[in-house]
Amino acid sequence: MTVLTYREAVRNALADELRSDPKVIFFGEDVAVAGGVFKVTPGLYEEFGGERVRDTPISEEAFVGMALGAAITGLRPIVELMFADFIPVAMDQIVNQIAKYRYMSGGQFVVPLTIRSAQGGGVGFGTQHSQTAENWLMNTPGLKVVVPGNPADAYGLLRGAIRENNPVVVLEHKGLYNMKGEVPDDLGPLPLGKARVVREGSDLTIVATQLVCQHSLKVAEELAAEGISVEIIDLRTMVPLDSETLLSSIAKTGRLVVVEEAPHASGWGGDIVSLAADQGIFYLDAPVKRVNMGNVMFAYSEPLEKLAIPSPERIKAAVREVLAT
Amino acid sequence: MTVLTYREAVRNALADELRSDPKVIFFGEDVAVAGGVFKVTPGLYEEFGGERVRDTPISEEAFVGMALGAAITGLRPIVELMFADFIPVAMDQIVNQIAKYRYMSGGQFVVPLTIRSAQGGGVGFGTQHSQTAENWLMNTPGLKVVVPGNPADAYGLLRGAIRENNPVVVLEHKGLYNMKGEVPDDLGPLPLGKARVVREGSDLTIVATQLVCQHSLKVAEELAAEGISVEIIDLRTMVPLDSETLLSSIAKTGRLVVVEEAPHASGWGGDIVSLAADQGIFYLDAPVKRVNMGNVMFAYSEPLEKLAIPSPERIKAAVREVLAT
Amino acid sequence: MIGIRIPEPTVEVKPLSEDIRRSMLYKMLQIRYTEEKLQELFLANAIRGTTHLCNGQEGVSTGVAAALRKGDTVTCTYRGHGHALAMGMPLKSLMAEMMGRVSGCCRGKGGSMHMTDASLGLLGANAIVGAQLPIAAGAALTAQIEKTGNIAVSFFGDAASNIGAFHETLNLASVWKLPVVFICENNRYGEYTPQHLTTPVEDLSIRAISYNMPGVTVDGQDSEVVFAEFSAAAARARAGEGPTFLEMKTYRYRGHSRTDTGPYRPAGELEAWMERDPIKILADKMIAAGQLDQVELEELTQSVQREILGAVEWAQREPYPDPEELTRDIFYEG
Amino acid sequence: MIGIRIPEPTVEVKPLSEDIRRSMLYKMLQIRYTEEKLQELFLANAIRGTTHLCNGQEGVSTGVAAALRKGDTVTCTYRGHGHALAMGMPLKSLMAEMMGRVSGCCRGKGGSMHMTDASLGLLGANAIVGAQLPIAAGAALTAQIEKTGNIAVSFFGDAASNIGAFHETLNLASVWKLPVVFICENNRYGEYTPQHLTTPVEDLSIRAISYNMPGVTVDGQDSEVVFAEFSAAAARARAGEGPTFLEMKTYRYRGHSRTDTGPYRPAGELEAWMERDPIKILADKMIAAGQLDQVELEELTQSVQREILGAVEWAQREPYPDPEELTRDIFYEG
Ligand SMILES: Cc1ncc(C[n+]2csc(CCOP(=O)(O)OP(=O)(O)O)c2C)c(N)n1
Ligand SMILES: Cc1ncc(C[n+]2csc(CCOP(=O)(O)OP(=O)(O)O)c2C)c(N)n1
Ligand SMILES: [Mg+2]
Ligand SMILES: [Mg+2]
Repeated sequence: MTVLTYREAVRNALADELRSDPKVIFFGEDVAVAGGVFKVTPGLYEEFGGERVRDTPISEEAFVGMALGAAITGLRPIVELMFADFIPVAMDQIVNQIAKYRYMSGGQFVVPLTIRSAQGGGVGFGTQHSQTAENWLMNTPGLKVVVPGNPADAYGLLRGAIRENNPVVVLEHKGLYNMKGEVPDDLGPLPLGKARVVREGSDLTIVATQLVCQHSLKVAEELAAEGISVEIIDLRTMVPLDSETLLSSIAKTGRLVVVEEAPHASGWGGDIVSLAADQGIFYLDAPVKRVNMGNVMFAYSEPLEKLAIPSPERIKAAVREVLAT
Repeated sequence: MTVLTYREAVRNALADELRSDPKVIFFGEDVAVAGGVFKVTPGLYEEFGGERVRDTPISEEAFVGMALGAAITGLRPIVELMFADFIPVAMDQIVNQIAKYRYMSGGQFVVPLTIRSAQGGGVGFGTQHSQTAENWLMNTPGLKVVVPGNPADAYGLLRGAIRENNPVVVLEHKGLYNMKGEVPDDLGPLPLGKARVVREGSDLTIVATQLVCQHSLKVAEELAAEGISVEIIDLRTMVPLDSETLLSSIAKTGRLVVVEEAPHASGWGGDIVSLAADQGIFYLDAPVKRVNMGNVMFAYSEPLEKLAIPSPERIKAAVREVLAT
Repeated sequence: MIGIRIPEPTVEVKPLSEDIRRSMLYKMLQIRYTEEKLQELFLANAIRGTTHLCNGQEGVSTGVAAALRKGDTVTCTYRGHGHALAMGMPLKSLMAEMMGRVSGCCRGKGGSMHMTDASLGLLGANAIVGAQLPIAAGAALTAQIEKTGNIAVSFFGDAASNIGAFHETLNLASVWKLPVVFICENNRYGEYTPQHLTTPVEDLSIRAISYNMPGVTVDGQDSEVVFAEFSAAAARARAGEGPTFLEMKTYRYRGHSRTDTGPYRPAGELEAWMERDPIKILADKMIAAGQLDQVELEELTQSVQREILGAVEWAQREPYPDPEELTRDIFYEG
Repeated sequence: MIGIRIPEPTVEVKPLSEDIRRSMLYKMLQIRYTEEKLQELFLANAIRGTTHLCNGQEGVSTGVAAALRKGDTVTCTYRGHGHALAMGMPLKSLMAEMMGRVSGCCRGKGGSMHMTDASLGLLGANAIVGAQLPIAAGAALTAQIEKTGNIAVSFFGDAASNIGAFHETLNLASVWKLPVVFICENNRYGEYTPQHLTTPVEDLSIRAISYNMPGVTVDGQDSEVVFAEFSAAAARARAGEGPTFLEMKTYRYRGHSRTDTGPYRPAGELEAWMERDPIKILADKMIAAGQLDQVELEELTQSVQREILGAVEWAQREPYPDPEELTRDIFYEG
């Protein structure tokens, strides 16, 4: 067991996969010589050389598309899109090409490709450098989407993603890069598609990811002092979604709050609720609440940014409201 | 009252707005001299001239961004993205610029800009020319999103969109361009944000849009013969969403089926369900079903395309299932 | 009559062997009459959706394909039937795909705009303008890293040279010295709009300057010139000297897509280009060299037409994909 | 010592009037010391997020702004403090924005990367590389259609010339003959990566050829040269002759963003560029012309520094936005 930061965990996962398979290559803006703007990738260029670890021009559409071309001809590219806000810049390649390439060719290609990107708010980067990106991608069949919420997952799920023979987008939360956590020394690649009950409880289920999962844990601790028992599920992988873990928790608690660091409309919270309202409706004892960013985007100013992201206070209020009915 | 095709209705709306306000301009690929690939815009170039109605190069990122620049300096641009599948090509300008420009400047700009695009399947255009695009846009605060489902709405809502002092994306359904319908002669711009009960009923509510709203109407007719009374709501505007109309229908029927021509994950159907499961949970008498494209994308082959889009048969089956509990 | 400027070759154009010529002629005829048959089938509603024909442009795909080696890869556009046939896609595979049958090259899931055959190195025809360029560069990256000596080729249109992906890819390919050849088929129109209304330069090859890359404007109607210029570019790429941009001047005889009758063409333009028909140019050379006569050409044409008819009839009896195909291959399972 | 090549002017560079010189000098000092103060505040954690400073590049923004007319518009990048101050943004407005206060130019919602003031024609600093180019072209479209005689200007970096939006916008602006001037501030680096690793040409102005547009490489350190070259481009634009691409050779003294110490700089490079400091170049000319002496310069510097300190202290006491600001201006209501 070693304590690593989320940042170090990501780096180790990259290094371990580059080491274990010569077909793995890695490129992006300033990831090689400089070691990345978030200092996530230092040393990879030195260890694996400039053929496999490369700095690209600022040409997201081109280099993401190149990853596809490389993947279908036998390499296993990992590509970094520095901020998830730049996903829209390369969106055509991601949603029209990468996601569809296997299907529309009738299964001629295998697309073992990983896109890594840093998403999420809380660090004062303003409107165009703070968004989460999972919903755009989830609404695009053909992509797997991973959202690691702690160092062990950042390590294991990234390795699992790189091993996948399908396109995977791994959205790291930039507000968690400094988070510390235990990573088992023998941890290998983790399979995608498994949620985790990060806290057991019996009164109410919270479903969350990444930063707001941390906020939810804080809330659960506080409520425990009042004798309220909250179960928390960290989804970890958005696609495929682990419906089983979700439904069995809802069956147990009968109450559900979904917490998203994302706008409300066409957000994945709705899928969790519709899962409950379809297959779990008779378990439900109370209205289901979503706590999210509503119709609001990120602003630079600190108080506004704090208000935008579901805060422990807003989460707690929703929990109380659901428990009150 | 005149009977128009959806295609003619769109053209008339454009012509009427170009006529009524000299600040309105219109551009896109092959929309001017050639009158558009869907033959929606013939005659506009001839009537309004090459200064106001322009053919662009194939440069979606640039010309969509230009629409923003023109909008914030006093014009009211309408821009056509030929197929909604090309929205990803211009995605940065749409989600990072157009949607955010007013907010991140602290309200310095008004952005009276309309993007028109043809979405939806059923006509054999294959994987990259059939998708619906509303969910990507809905998850982006700062955009209004309109999905007209008949000629009168195609006319009135497009005029309403062009009059809006906010960015609006109007997603026309390409499978409906030949649809005929009555358009009142005195119909002017319609306000955005109002759903419409297109069929009254008491046993169950179907929420749908565009092509699958037509499919739902067919199902409702057939079920009426069996004495089942289905209410159908055409959302018409996805953002803002008309929660009131939805909730009062659910209150009445107690049963809900949501039909989307879109993938399931992070689809707006989840928002409809979560609205019901939050504010309407005690009205609900049965599980809520979503009928949508699941995790499937469009394929070229006709039988597969038909299977992908919620068919009358699938809609009917879901209705029966919900009524059975 | 409209005058057509014929670009001067920049390399020596040697007559190709009789074998290669005969094979190119055969491919060109196959492409020509396949396209004509498809137009007919479309107008008869025997095929749905849309299609983009390449008759008139056969010299480019055929000349390039003849110079490719096994292991080389190609990406192209929705106007891709010619590239597929030139690279050796069986007619039946193409026809079944056009009709959405499971025996099509993409199991009916691709259709007219996506003729793809990985086994031939044809990595995909793309319906998004410009999107195929980065994909080819990625294939070239694999060739570079794995030192296979293979090259990648990307075909695109004149109007595609205005989209961002074109610029980004040429720049990146140049700075990384990727073994890729960019081939612009300049048929003078993007859909219904002539080049000069969307593009302020006449010879697109000039754009190579921005990338410190060789750029050549080529007579795309003469398949032997195409072969020679492409071979030179391919040799540079294989030698590790990086990419080349070839602009092929050519012309499409049909409209942009199936319903377009081409009202935007200046009078006489089509006729002028038909004078420089790529099939005629090669056939004339072969006749002059005593390698072909009119009777043989006529026989070859008829045999190609019979073959096409046979493929159509076969394809029409092939089954559609099963319902299980709907969810198959969204992901690779395994 | 590393040698710096100084591009030759392509137009006559006349000494500007004493008034204009004095005003440019003042702006450059204001920019220089604002940036230094901001770096200090960042390191003291008095400001959050990130910032991109432009010290060293003052000659470009100042030279251009001095030649703009009322009604002209500008878009620029996250490295935009200089453009904002050069165009007349009050220091207080900038400082309050940096600190997320409601009295900032964007009510605290924009921050360092989005200094925007519509009333000055500053249509937005953008945090997405290249996204500001189309927006400027759109402002130019308004000017063209409304025949206002105004022009639009877009500033961007060397590395931004590799992104698709750059290519698309220059092409479209050229073919529509829009009144816009594209100004590339070539400071030799995109973040931590030197130009030659991402861009296969040295003088980016050569890229104008692809768009049949004049392209000029300019000494960006001499604000009078900047003024002259820009004025010629602006005149062309106002006369309806279309856009121009100006590449300004310049250098940033600080790292890419606040935590970057610039380990990638070759030894001596920074020092060589500091020899050609834009403030020094203008001040020397003024001293030589008897328009300034060292004492005056020192006084001016000190008064600018006092002004900056005053703005900082003021801004620190300003309120943050109210919670209602969270939902305000998502949409225009009315
Ligand atoms: C990104 C994108 N924009 C627009 C289109 C619609 N479209 C399809 S083909 C075409 C014209 C392309 O012209 P060109 O590149 O010259 O190729 P050609 O069709 O002449 O072979 C357009 C605009 C598209 N498919 N993709
Ligand atoms: C589309 C996009 N890709 C990447 C980035 C991250 N990024 C910010 S600045 C920058 C370097 C830009 O360099 P240059 O254009 O030379 O401008 P400079 O910063 O030197 O002024 C990069 C890569 C971004 N903001 N937007
Ligand atoms: Mg063309
Ligand atoms: Mg730079």
